[in-house]
Parts: sequence; structure tokens; C-alpha cells
Amino acid sequence: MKINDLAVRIGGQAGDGSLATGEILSRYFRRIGFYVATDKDFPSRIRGGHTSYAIRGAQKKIYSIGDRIDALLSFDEDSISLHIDEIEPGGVVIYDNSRKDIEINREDIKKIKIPLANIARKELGIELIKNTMALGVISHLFHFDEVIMKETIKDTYKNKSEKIIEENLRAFDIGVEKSKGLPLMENYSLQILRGEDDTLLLMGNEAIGLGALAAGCRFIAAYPITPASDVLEFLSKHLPERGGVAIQAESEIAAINMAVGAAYAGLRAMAVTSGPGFDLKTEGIGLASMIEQPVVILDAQRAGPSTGLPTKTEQSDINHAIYGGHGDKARIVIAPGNVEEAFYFSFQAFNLSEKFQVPVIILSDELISWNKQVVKKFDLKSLKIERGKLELNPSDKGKEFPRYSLEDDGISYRTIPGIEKGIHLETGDEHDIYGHITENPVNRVKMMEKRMKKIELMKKELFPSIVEGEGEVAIISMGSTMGPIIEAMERLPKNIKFIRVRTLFPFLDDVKENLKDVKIAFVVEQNYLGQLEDLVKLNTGFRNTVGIRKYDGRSFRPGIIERKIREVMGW
Amino acid sequence: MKINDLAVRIGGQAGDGSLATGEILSRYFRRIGFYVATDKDFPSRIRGGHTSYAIRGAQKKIYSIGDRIDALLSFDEDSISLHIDEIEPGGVVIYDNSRKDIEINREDIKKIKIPLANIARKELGIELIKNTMALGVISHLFHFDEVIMKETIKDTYKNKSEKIIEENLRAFDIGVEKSKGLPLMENYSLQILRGEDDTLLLMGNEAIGLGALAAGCRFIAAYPITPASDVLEFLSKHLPERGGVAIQAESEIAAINMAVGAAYAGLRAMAVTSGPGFDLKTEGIGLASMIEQPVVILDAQRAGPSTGLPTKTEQSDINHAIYGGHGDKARIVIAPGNVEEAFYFSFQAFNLSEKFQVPVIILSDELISWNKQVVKKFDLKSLKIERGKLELNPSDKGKEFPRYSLEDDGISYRTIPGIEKGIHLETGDEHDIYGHITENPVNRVKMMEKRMKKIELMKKELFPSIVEGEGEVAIISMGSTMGPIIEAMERLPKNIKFIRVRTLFPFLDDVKENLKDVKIAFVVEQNYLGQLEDLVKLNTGFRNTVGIRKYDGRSFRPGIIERKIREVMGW
Amino acid sequence: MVNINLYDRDTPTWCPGCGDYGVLTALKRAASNLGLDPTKTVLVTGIGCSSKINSYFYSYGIHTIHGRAAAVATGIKLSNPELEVIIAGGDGDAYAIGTEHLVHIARRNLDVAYIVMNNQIYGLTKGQVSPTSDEGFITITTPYGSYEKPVNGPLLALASGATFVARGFSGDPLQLSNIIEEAIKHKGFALVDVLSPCVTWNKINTYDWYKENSYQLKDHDPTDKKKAFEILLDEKFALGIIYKKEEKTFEEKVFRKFVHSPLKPIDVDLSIEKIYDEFR
Amino acid sequence: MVNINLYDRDTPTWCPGCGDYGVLTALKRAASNLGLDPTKTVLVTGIGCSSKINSYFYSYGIHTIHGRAAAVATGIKLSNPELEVIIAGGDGDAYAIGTEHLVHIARRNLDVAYIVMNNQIYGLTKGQVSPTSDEGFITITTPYGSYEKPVNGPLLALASGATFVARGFSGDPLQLSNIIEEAIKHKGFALVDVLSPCVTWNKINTYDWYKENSYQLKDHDPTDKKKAFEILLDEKFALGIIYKKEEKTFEEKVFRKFVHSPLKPIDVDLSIEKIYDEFR
Ligand SMILES: Cc1ncc(C[n+]2csc(CCOP(=O)(O)OP(=O)(O)O)c2C)c(N)n1
Ligand SMILES: Cc1ncc(C[n+]2csc(CCOP(=O)(O)OP(=O)(O)O)c2C)c(N)n1
Ligand code: SF4
Ligand code: SF4
Ligand SMILES: [Mg+2]
Ligand SMILES: [Mg+2]
Repeated sequence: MKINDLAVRIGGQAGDGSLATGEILSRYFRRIGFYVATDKDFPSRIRGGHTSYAIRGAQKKIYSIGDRIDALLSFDEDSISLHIDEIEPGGVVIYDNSRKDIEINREDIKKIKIPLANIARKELGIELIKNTMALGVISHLFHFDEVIMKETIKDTYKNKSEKIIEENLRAFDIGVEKSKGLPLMENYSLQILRGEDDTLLLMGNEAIGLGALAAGCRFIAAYPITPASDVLEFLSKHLPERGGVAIQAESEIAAINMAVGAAYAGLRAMAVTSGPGFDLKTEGIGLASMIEQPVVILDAQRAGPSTGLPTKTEQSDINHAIYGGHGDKARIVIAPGNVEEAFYFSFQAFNLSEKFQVPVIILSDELISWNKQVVKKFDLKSLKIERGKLELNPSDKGKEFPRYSLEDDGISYRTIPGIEKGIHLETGDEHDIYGHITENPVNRVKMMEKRMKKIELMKKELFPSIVEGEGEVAIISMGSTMGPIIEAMERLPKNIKFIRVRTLFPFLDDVKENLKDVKIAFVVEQNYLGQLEDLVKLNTGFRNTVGIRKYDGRSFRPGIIERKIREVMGW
Repeated sequence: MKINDLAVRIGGQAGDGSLATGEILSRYFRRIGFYVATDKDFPSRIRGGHTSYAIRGAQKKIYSIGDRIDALLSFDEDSISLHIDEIEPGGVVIYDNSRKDIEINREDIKKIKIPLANIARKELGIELIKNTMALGVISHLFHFDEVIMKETIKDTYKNKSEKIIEENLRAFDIGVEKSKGLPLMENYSLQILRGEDDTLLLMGNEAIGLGALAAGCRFIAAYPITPASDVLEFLSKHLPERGGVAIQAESEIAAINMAVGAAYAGLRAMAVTSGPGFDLKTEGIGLASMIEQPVVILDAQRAGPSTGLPTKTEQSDINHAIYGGHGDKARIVIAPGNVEEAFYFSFQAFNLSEKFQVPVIILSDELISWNKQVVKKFDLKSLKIERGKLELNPSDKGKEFPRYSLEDDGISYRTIPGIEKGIHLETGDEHDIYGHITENPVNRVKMMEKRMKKIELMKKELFPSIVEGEGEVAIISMGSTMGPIIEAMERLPKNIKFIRVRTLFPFLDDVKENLKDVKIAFVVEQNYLGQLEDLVKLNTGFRNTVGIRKYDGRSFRPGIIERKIREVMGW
Repeated sequence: MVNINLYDRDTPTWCPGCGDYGVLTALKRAASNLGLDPTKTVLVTGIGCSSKINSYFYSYGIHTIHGRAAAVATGIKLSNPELEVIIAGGDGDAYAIGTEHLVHIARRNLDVAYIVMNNQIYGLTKGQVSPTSDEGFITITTPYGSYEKPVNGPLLALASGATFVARGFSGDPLQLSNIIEEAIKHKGFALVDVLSPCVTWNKINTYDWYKENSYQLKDHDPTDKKKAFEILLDEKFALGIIYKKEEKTFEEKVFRKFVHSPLKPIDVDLSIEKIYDEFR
Repeated sequence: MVNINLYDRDTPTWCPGCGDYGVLTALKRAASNLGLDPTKTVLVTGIGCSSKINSYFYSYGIHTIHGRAAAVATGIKLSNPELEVIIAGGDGDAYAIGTEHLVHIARRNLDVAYIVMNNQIYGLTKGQVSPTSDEGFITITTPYGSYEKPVNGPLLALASGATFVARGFSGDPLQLSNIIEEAIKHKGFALVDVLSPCVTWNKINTYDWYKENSYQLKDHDPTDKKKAFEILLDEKFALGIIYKKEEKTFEEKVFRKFVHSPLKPIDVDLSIEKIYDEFR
């Protein structure tokens, strides 16, 4: 009996509506009080090609769809060939045989064939509604609460016409009806846990957008790119009504430089992108470092290099985020591990950037950016806007304001255009305390030290690693891999210390401390070269590491991690 | 008595002609059989501002202007205030007091005041010719060979009019004449060593240009930027007569992509730039990695970040050269340490890029790029063009040529447009062996491994470190710092092992080997963050390092290194 | 004339009804009429739905990065002027992120044809506003309507120095193939802006809309530059060859001496010794 | 009118005789006539000799990176439309590496003035060819003469949608200051291309050469767009305001609701709770 944990994969051709169906299902899970994790898999084309969406709901906190699925809802043949082996013994496959009937070779699962598309066409005249019908089938098989499910459907389509809502509810009912008599999934039990309804279901990109809004970000410039576009899209909708500006720039270069301009003019500003666009922002981010402008950049990593696999996940921009750009420069690079952190990191990114007057790079990955998770409503009361040394009413300092005055902590007072007595220059050339260009070597040394000093200072306020468990064997990771790692740990027979790094630059000393009694560390990451592993080695001196790496564009499963650790440790 | 080693600094306002005078002096040194090292110091503006040029000639091989100068030729007050303390006791200052007379406060040097500009104006009617006149003064004081000097002057101006040559020779003679009676520098002796005249005097940028020409490079695309423009300028002159193309692109992005296009079309192609432009090339270099195109990129480093100090030297693009760009990618990064290597590395860069089908980055720095050194005529006989797996006559492989066939060494056969039976696709998206886009995970893994495998393979053919000396104390460096380091070593009382790293990526194993018996290593580099030091730590595990760093935009002097090592070692 | 099937390659994965099918058909027909040799032809594209066209057209092909096709093509053409180099891509690719290269390839008058498949939207990234979208156009990134005047691609090219400027419509592949044929034949830089509907994301600028908002150029003298400017200032889209003038191409100017063939083996260039004199 | 000395800052380090002195004088005069408040003015520049102008003009100033001044200025102006934002820089900055931003800032009709100090050469990097250099022009990177037709900056801006296009000459700072004044006053994007000789590297396009190769616009109706195109196609440089039209600015279109002032303190935005509904 599997209790309160169900993973469903919905697969079909792009356009079959798998994503929409998954959306309703994940909303249902939230409503019954479950946590949710999802994983999209679709090709970089618009129509056709196999697409699938995995949704898992569970009572316990989850961040991964897990190793296997309990139900496969398949609208095409590819779904079967690609995913049939993924079904847990005792699970079920539902196959829409309207297009074609096929042989399904597994004896240990339930196999249901039903011509959903045909029924939909016949009964409602709309083939596409087969999706909602399929939800009816699943609901019946797994004893879903039909009332809550229908509420969910209604709410999901609440911006659509009455007619559409009616049709979908009808489709759902037909699905339930048609599955009467099918063998029920008695080995699954899903309770209704819903208590206080204080949760939200959202993906990382939405959380980042919300975090930015909450932080008073009032400017976003971006150029569309998967998987970062959602943030631009979200803010394009929500910024204008807050007096902010969302602008789709002519390129990523334009975008970062616009954002730097906005920051210079005093707005909290951000630019969002992914790999190829991140490359193009290199020079602009360097300018921000040099003129000490607070600006926030999101790099939602996808599989590289070059155009790579645009709709697939990876964690291979770590090096560029830290080291990208010529010259020595100060910046902050933080990596949220889940949707909740995506919100808070996004919020804090603006505080950090203004406090330290540096660009802050949020490094997410496609999986976090798109993974829908259930989070507690954000604790806005606990948050505070900190603008650092922003000087809105400077006292008279003479004709020019010493924008780059040499303060003990390396952070100068900042004024912005429009402020009386704040006039000064800013330039990416080396400059004196008024921002005027100078090539004087003594000044150069002072200014370099002023800017670099911030690196030590900021360490105190950055996000330390999250450590779970104790032991001589450690797992180190960053970003979205935390989900499968936690589940792998649960299955492994011995104690493991899990160190999840959240600040990549400057690298914090706590990782070294945490490795003190560790004998061997597995570094789990989604790239080929072991970029995180190198970072750990360099910064801690700890060298007995074993890389667990994945670079096929698909996310980790707990089993991969579990197996590799068992193999190396002989467990 | 100082024998066969003389350092002269010529200083004045930009436009005073210090650089031209230095040019003649350095040519003279070559002609008498000396080695030469030079160091330019001028501001990022066109007229005005203090400019100075240090030229040293010596019988022994030198790569640095050394700690102190023997003669200061000064056309402005700044030259005195900035450089008077640099003069070796027993040396001389020659001050042109035409503009203004000033007090020179040093008792341990000879002080010569002479109104050169006034004399030049009076006797020849051209004030600017004071420079050549100054050469006459120096020649007389230091017993130069006047015949050779006059030959040098003639040859330097050989493309100018007869009149100009005559005037300069006259000016020289007047200089000699006017210094009759001045106290001679009897404590210096410069012999005429000239034997076979088999040497050249050139700067790193020229050597890189020549190396490219020799290697059959027939395409350069670049956007002007200090200090890389010389290479574009040199090749703009010399490529067309060889049927090649030099194109000043609309931006660095255009330049790198043009070069990639040229490489794709089969020409040996390069793009040259410095920091800000190097940032902009990030995406294009990533494309070259992904489609496995051989292309050569020069980054002539200058002081960053951002626009920084455009005419000052630094070594702070190491990280970007190695790590810049999203995703995992293969490339080669090599760093010549002197002008001779600049030639050979440039030549070999083309071979390496074609053999391994990767972008090769030559990392020079402003000092090497501009430092004029005397080198033996290049041994062209010893060189060979190796184009790797370029397939000019492929056998029939079907409709599409398997451009990305999976060979044991990861290197596929390459065809280029125009070749029969070679048709295929190339794309920065992940692709199959014919270059067609595919998102298949199994193919992805194979292709990543194919591309990454080359990293190990290429290690065998890259430039190992140059090791000089033995001992438990090591110095590690890269690039132009070798000159001052060698001289510092000569002065230090104990044995030192000097490891000069020449290949930065992939990092070779020899550095680790060489550090086996070393107890402490000083890493000398021109940046703040210790980019080379981190690289050594990461790749060798050796952690007892001490950084000797400079980041004021001016080059190292032996004394700085010597003092720091004495201090740390208690020597 | 060559059998048109010679140019078949992978089956397109564009959405059913996508305008780009018409462009592909027209390109194949033009190639066939001109007898283009796939071995000597390079189709250079950027990134976007439209840029996938070289997966569907048989010849040498390079699918580069977003916006940079023109720069890559410049390198190719200058390295081997005997190649027929054709550039293709979307409106975002050419007129947003690729703007600078378009302007400069035009003023160089490089002898290549550039086919812009203009659907007034970002197709591959799922329906964001494009530089050619009309003011007020609602997309996911302009939920309150676009605030920007559209880029007029052919006008931009003409102002930059293009010596051939034309507009076609993928709903009329026959005319389009004629235009493309002329563009390829033209010695110099030829821009062909093709109205090519995106049936998935752009529900405004449909086939019908384009039919209503375009007209055929008649009795137009394409050598009349002033007239060409006037036509391009029209509200409606003129279809046909708008401007055409023979001028020396970039390659003709650059290669005054001789052309180095990339198709031949090379040796160490000993002639550099002649330069040594500069360094003595 | 404000005392012109208010705008004094550092002493320029341009070469004696550089055309940019005339531009600086004209800008100061225009500012003084308009009574610009240095506190509310931002002079945004790129990189180049010309781009150093904000070191010499007293107001808020940001000297950005090569080619990106227009993008930075867009961010500034959209963040605080009450600021007077002026962009200045060289021909390389605006018409080579900055091409894309020029085209797009023009079509957006952002209310800023952009002064391009066009010396047809790269000054700061010591005399390489520029996008506005004439064909055949010999420089250190074009020892055999340039192979490219020059970019016509004002034409490019006009074709891109600029609502104010003018050309001045730094040899005539009085007219130039009038033009700059008009450009700043103009509501919308104003491009002022200034013929501004580089006395050090460009020995062809000198003050005298410009005098011979330019003419004053007379009796020209700047609202006549077709005529404006014609004028810009002239071989000789027309001096004066070539085109001018009032259109809604980008800011006016964007800020339909209210403007968020960057000059006020901010609090955590609790209103995001209203969006929570989307996530349930
Ligand atoms: C540097 C970079 N930025 C952004 C993207 C994402 N991207 C891919 S295609 C595209 C635009 C597609 O629009 P268009 O060029 O009009 O082509 P279409 O798909 O409409 O044919 C974008 C923004 C990218 N691949 N690279
Ligand atoms: C990205 C980048 N590329 C190149 C340079 C070098 N650079 C500085 S100024 C300049 C061009 C100067 O020409 P222009 O813009 O016409 O200005 P001018 O000096 O003539 O006034 C260049 C190429 C740079 N600073 N940054
Ligand atoms: S999304 Fe639009 S442009 Fe892309 S293939 Fe579909 S119809 Fe064509
Ligand atoms: S180099 Fe030319 S543009 Fe630069 S300051 Fe001198 S004259 Fe002016
Ligand atoms: Mg498009
Ligand atoms: Mg210029």
C-alpha cells in the first residue's frame, strides 16, 4: 500500500495538452494538502515531437519527481516506448488508443486502453478535451475527491468562458463514467490533508518574479530565452500596474546595459537570461562591477554549450557566473535549491546588491525554474528592504559628490541623478573618488583594494550552506539536485552528511568547516567537467571527492545517486 | 664599471617624440649585438599627458627593463618628478630646459641641462627634432658608435624623404657637438658585439602577426582595441598581398563570428582583441567549441575590469580565458612569456586548433605585446603545418558526410564547403554525427564525451612549463613576468626553482610533478585575485603558496619580487 | 535547371500551416531553376523556427547562433567567394539581436542573399513581441500592447546601402521563388523580407491579413532609389523587387590581388622573411 | 538662461584643434540657453575621445562602455523620465559597435538627444577606419583604402524611426548650439550628427574639407519626410534640422499608469499577495 505519494507522467505529442493536464493535477495535489514536484520534458520546437510532464504529489516535502511513476497517461506511442519501464510495479498505464492500438509489454502493471480522443470527439465534439477526460479516469482509479477536482478545473479555467468551463467539467464526468468498471488502484491511498489553505503552487521562475516585485524591483530588461522568459513575461504583466517598467530589449547586451542604467538612476533593476544571453552580458556585468552599480541578473541554466539543448536542464554555467569577464571584479553568485529559496534569494539579491553595490547573479537551473512546488505563503513581514548607503539627501560636499569615497568597508555613499548636491561622474575607466578618470598608480591600487575588500565583507551576509545529517561520507551539491539527493540519502544504509552550497561566490568558509571530519565527499552536479567539484577543491583544499555527474539534459533521479554511492562505498 | 648593460628612459609630454627616440635607440642596441627589453608608459589620450619609454640593451638575454635606469632623458618636468629616483647612482639625467628650468635634487648622479628644443628650433627650425639631437648627446656621453648610430637613424627613416633623413643626421651631429665638454660616463662600457646579423627586433604583437602569417593564416577579423590593434594593423598590411583578408569588423562580436565563418570555410582564421572585446567574444568562442571549428583568438590583456586602464598592463583575464562562457566546452589557452614564444605559439596555435578542432586562445599581456625584444631569426625550417583531420577528398559516405563521426580520439574528419561528398550540417545545437539537431539523451552523452575527450588528448601536445633552477623554494608565473623574475633569482642568495607555466588550459600535469619537492611556492602575477595561484592550487593540490601580485597597471621590477621573497623567507 | 528533389533533406518540424513551408518551397524552386550545386552552396542561419530551414534544404549548412548569421556568412564568403552563400532567419534574428550585422553587411555590399522570414513574432521562444510587431500588438511580453514602432527591415537595409531590396509573401511561393532567384543572381547584397505567417502565436498577421495589407508592385523601376524609399514608407506592404542596382561587391574590391583557395593544402609561408627588414 | 560657466568641469585633454571642443562649447551654450539644471541632467557617453565629453561638462554623467551608451540611457530615462538625458559619443561608438542600440532607441522614440561627434575615424585608438570613413580612405587598418560604403548615420536614424534628425558642424558652434538646443527641446528621439574633425588622425576630412563638402539647408520644411530622405541621399552634407515630427514618446506610452520615483524610499511590496490567486 502506497500512502499519500503519487507520481503521474502525462505524455503525448506537443499540442496534445499534456502540460495543461499536468497543471490541473498539480493544483489538485496542492488543494488536498500535498507537496508537489514536477518535471517538464519537451523539445525545442513548437508543434509535434514527444512532450511529457511528470507530476508528483506527496504528504512529505518533496523536490523531485522521484525514481519511478505510478501512473502513465499516454496520448502517443512514444510515451509508451520511452516511459513504460518507468512505471512502478503495481502501477498503471492508461493508453489512448484512438490513433493506434499497440502492444504493451508489462505484466506487473495494470494496462488500461481507452479511446479518449474518439470519445471526446464523439461526445463533445472537441478532441483536445481528451485531457480533462483523462483526469476523470485517473480520478476514478485513484479515488480522487471529485468535488475538489472539479473545483480545481473550474478555477484553472476561471478566466475562460463559461462554455469552456462547462465542457471541461462534462469531459471530466465522462472520464469518470467511462472508467466505472475498470480495476481500481486499491494499493494506493491518498488522503485529503487540506487544513489551512496557506500554500501556493508555483515554479521557480514565478517565485523569482514575485521575490523581485516584493523587493521593489521596478525595472526589468530582458531578451526572450528559454528558460528565463517566464520571468520577463511575469513582470511584463505585473510591473506596469506598480509603476515599473518591463522592456523586451533588442538583445541581451542591450538588456544588461539598460538594467545598469536603471540601477544608476536609482531603480531596483534586473536582467534575466540563460546561457547564450548570459555570455553576451559579460561586458555589461563587468561595467556594473567597476562602477559599483547594484543590479540583479538571473541566469536560468540550460544545457550548453552554445545553443545546446535549449529546453533541457544543466548546471554548467557555474564557472562563467563566477569567473566570467576580464579583469578582477567583485560580484555575488547565489544558487537557490528550491522554489521557496528562489523567492527569498530573489528578494535578498536586491538587498545584497545595494548593500555591497555589486551585481548579484542568481544561478537557477531549468529544473528549478520550471519545477512547480508547493510553498508556504511567503513571510513578507520578516522581510526588510535594505538599500545600503544610498544617500537621498547628501550634505554639501562641494561641486562634486565623492561617489567613490574610501570608506573603511570599501562601500561608498551613493547618489543618483536628480539628487541635489550629488553630482558626480561614473565610468568603467579607473577613476578617483569623484568618478573622474585617472591613471595614477597610487589611486589605482586604492580603488582596486576598495572594490575587492567588499568580497571579504559580504561573506558575512551571504547564505551559508544547508547541512543535513552527519557522518564521514558527505554529499555536496547546489541547486535543484537537492530533491533526488535527499531521497537517495533516505535509502542509503549509513549516515551521510549533505552539504548544500548556496553561495558560490564569494565561496564561504563554512563548507571547509563542514568537511572537517569528512573522509569522502560525493559532489553531485549536472555538468561534465565537475565545475562545483573544482570549486570545492579550490576553496576547501579537500580533495577526496568523487563526482556524480549528469549531462544528458535530463534531471537526476534518486536511484542514480544511490547506486553510485553504494558502488563506490561498497555499501 | 657597468659593462654591456644600459637602461635609458625617455620621458616627455605625448607628442614630444619619446617613443620614436626609443625606437632608434633600441634598434641601435640590436645592431651592436645586444639584447633588448622595453616598456612603454603612456596615457589613454592622444596629445598631452606624460609619456615615457624605457629601453634597455644588454649583452645577456634580458626580458625586463630591470629595476633602475642609467640615463633619464627628460623633455618635461613630470619626467623628473616621476623618474629621478629611478636612476642608478652614478647614472645621468639629461634635462631639456628649453621650456622651464628646474632644480634637480640628486647628488649621486650626473645632471646635464641642455636646451635641446631651443637649439633644434634655432639650428634646424624644427623643434621636434630635439629627440634625435638628444640621441647625439647620449651617444657622446656613453661612447656609442656614431657610424652605426647614424646607419640606424638612416634606416629607421628610410621610407621618409631624403630631407628628413638629412635633418635627423644633422640633428644627431649637433647633439654630439653640443655635448663635447660634458662629463663622459666613464663608468659605463658598451662593446660592439655584432657578429652575424641574424636577429630581429620586434614586439610581441608583431611576432604574433608574423607567426600567423607563417602558419598560413589568411583571415583576420578584429575590432580595434588597445593593445591588440597592432596585430590587425600588421596583418591589414601583409595579408592582402598574400591573398588573405583582413577585415575591421563592426564589433568584436562580428569579428569572432566572421572568423568562425572563415574557419568553417577552410581558411586559417584569427580574431584579436583585449579584455572588453574578449568579453564580447564569449558566445562566439562557445559556438566554435560546439561546432568544433579551429579558430585562433588573441587576448592581449590590459588592466581591467571594464574599460579599466586601457594602456596599462595586467594579467587578469586568466579566469575568463579558461572559464568564460556557459556550458562545458573544450578549448586551449596558451600564454607566451616573451617575444620569441609569441611567434612560435602563434604559429602552433593554428596547428593545435586544426588538430583538435577547438578554439585556441593566446593570452598575451600588454607588456609582451608591446615589449620590443631581440630574437634570433625564426627557424622556419623547423616548422610544419599540420591541418589534422581535414579531409579534402573524402570518399563517398552517402548523402551526408559524418562530420561528427565518433572516432576513438574524439576528433572527427572535417570537410569544408566546396568539397564534393562532404556536405553536412553544423550547428551550435546538440547534434548527431551528421550535424543534424537531435535532443536524444544517448546521443547527447556520446557527443559531450567526444568533445570533452579531446581535453585529455591535447595535453600531450601542449607546451610544458619551462623550469629553471632547483630547490625547495619555487617561483611560479606565466607570461611577461619572467623577465623580472629571472633577474630577481640572480640576486637572491639561495636556490630557487622557477616554473613558468605556458599552458593554462588544459592544465598540464608537469606543474604538479615539478612541485613535488617544493616546500613553498611564490606565485608572481599581475592581478589582484591571484588567478594563476588559484589555478595552481586547484590543479596540483599544492597549497603552500604566497602571492606576489601587482595591479597598478605597471609592470614588475626585479626588486619587488626579490624583496618580497627575502621578507617571507627571512633571507 | 536541376531536379528540385535534390534539395530535400529532413522533413520540416514546423507547425502545420507555418509560413516557412512556403519559403522552403520557394527556395528549393529558385535553387533548382538556378541549378545551384549543393556542394558549392552554403545556407547560413541564426536561431529560431525559421533558422531551422537548413535542416530541410540540402546543401552545406551552418545553423549558427542567434543574430550572428550575417557575420558568419561574411567570414565564409570572404574566405571562398566561389561559394553561393545564402543567409536565412527570422525577424528577431535579423532585425533585433542581429541589427548591427545587417546594417554592416549591407553597406559592404557583400555578394550574398539574405532571406528574412518575417512573422512579426518570436516563434521558437513562444510568442514574444518582435521588432517587426506593430505598435499596440499584444503578446506575452507586451500584455498592454507594444509601445514601439516596428523596424522596417527593407528600409533599414536600403538606408544601409543594400543594392537589392525586395519583399515577398510565403502565401505566394511562385512570386517568392522568382524574387529569391533574382536575389541570388544579384551581384551584391540582397535583402528579401518575406511575410511568413506564424500560425501558432500570431493570430493577427495571418495569411488573410497579409493579403489585405499588401499589394503588388507594378510598373516600378527598381533602379529608382528615391521611389524605393517612398514605396518603403507606405503603410501597406509592397510586394516585389523594390530596389536593385549593380555596384562593385565587397569581394571584388577586397580581392584585387589573388584569391587564396581554402581547398588547397598549404605550406609554411617562407615569404615572411621578406618582412624581416621592418625589424632591423 | 543660466551662466554658461556653471557647466565647466575638468579641462579637456583633447588635442589642440580637435573638433570636439566646438561640440562642447555648443552643448554648454545650449544648456545655458535652456537653463538645464545639472542636477537633473545626465550626460551619457560611450568610449572614445568624444565620449570623454562628460568629464568636461558639469552635470550627472556616466561614461559607459564602447557602443552601449544608448542602452544605458534607455534604462536611465525609463527609470526617471524627469531627467534630461543626453547621449554623446563618436562615430565608431554610435554607428559601428553601437548600431543596434541606435536603431532601436530611434524606433522607440525615447525622449533623449543623441549627439554623435563624427570625425570619420577612430580617434582614441589611434586612427583606424571608421564606419563613416569614405570608400578608399587610407588608414592603418585600411592601407589599401577602405572597401566599404560609409554608414549614413542620420539616414539610418530616420529609417529607424527617429523623429528628429539634424546635422551640425563643430566649425560652426553657434548653429550647432541652436541645433542641440532644438534637439534637447524636441519631445522624442533626436539624432544630431556633428561633423567634428580629428586633427590628429584624419588629414582628409579637415575643417576646410567639411566646409567645401557641406551646405546650409535653406527653406526646408523639416516635417517633409520624403524630402528628408532625399536630402540625406545627397553627396554633400546638408547642415541644419533635416527632419522633425512630434510623435508620442516611448515614456508617454509606457507610463500610462503612474511613475515610480527612484528618489523616494521604498518598502516591501505587500501588494504581491494579490497575485497569489494565480498560484492556487
Ligand atoms: C543569444 C540568444 N538569445 C536568445 C535566444 C533565444 N531565442 C531563440 S530563437 C529566438 C527568436 C525567435 O524569433 P525569430 O528570430 O523571429 O524567429 P522565428 O522563430 O519567429 O522564426 C530567441 C529569442 C538564443 N537562442 N540566443
Ligand atoms: C568593447 C570595446 N571595443 C573596443 C574598444 C576600444 N575603443 C575605444 S574608443 C574606440 C573607438 C573610437 O572611435 P569613435 O567612437 O569614433 O570615437 P573618437 O575617439 O573618434 O571620438 C575603440 C574601438 C573598447 N574600449 N571597448
Ligand atoms: S511557432 Fe510559428 S514560426 Fe514556429 S513553426 Fe510554428 S507557425 Fe512556424
Ligand atoms: S585624436 Fe582626434 S578626436 Fe581624439 S582628441 Fe585628438 S583630434 Fe580629437
Ligand atoms: Mg519571427
Ligand atoms: Mg570617431
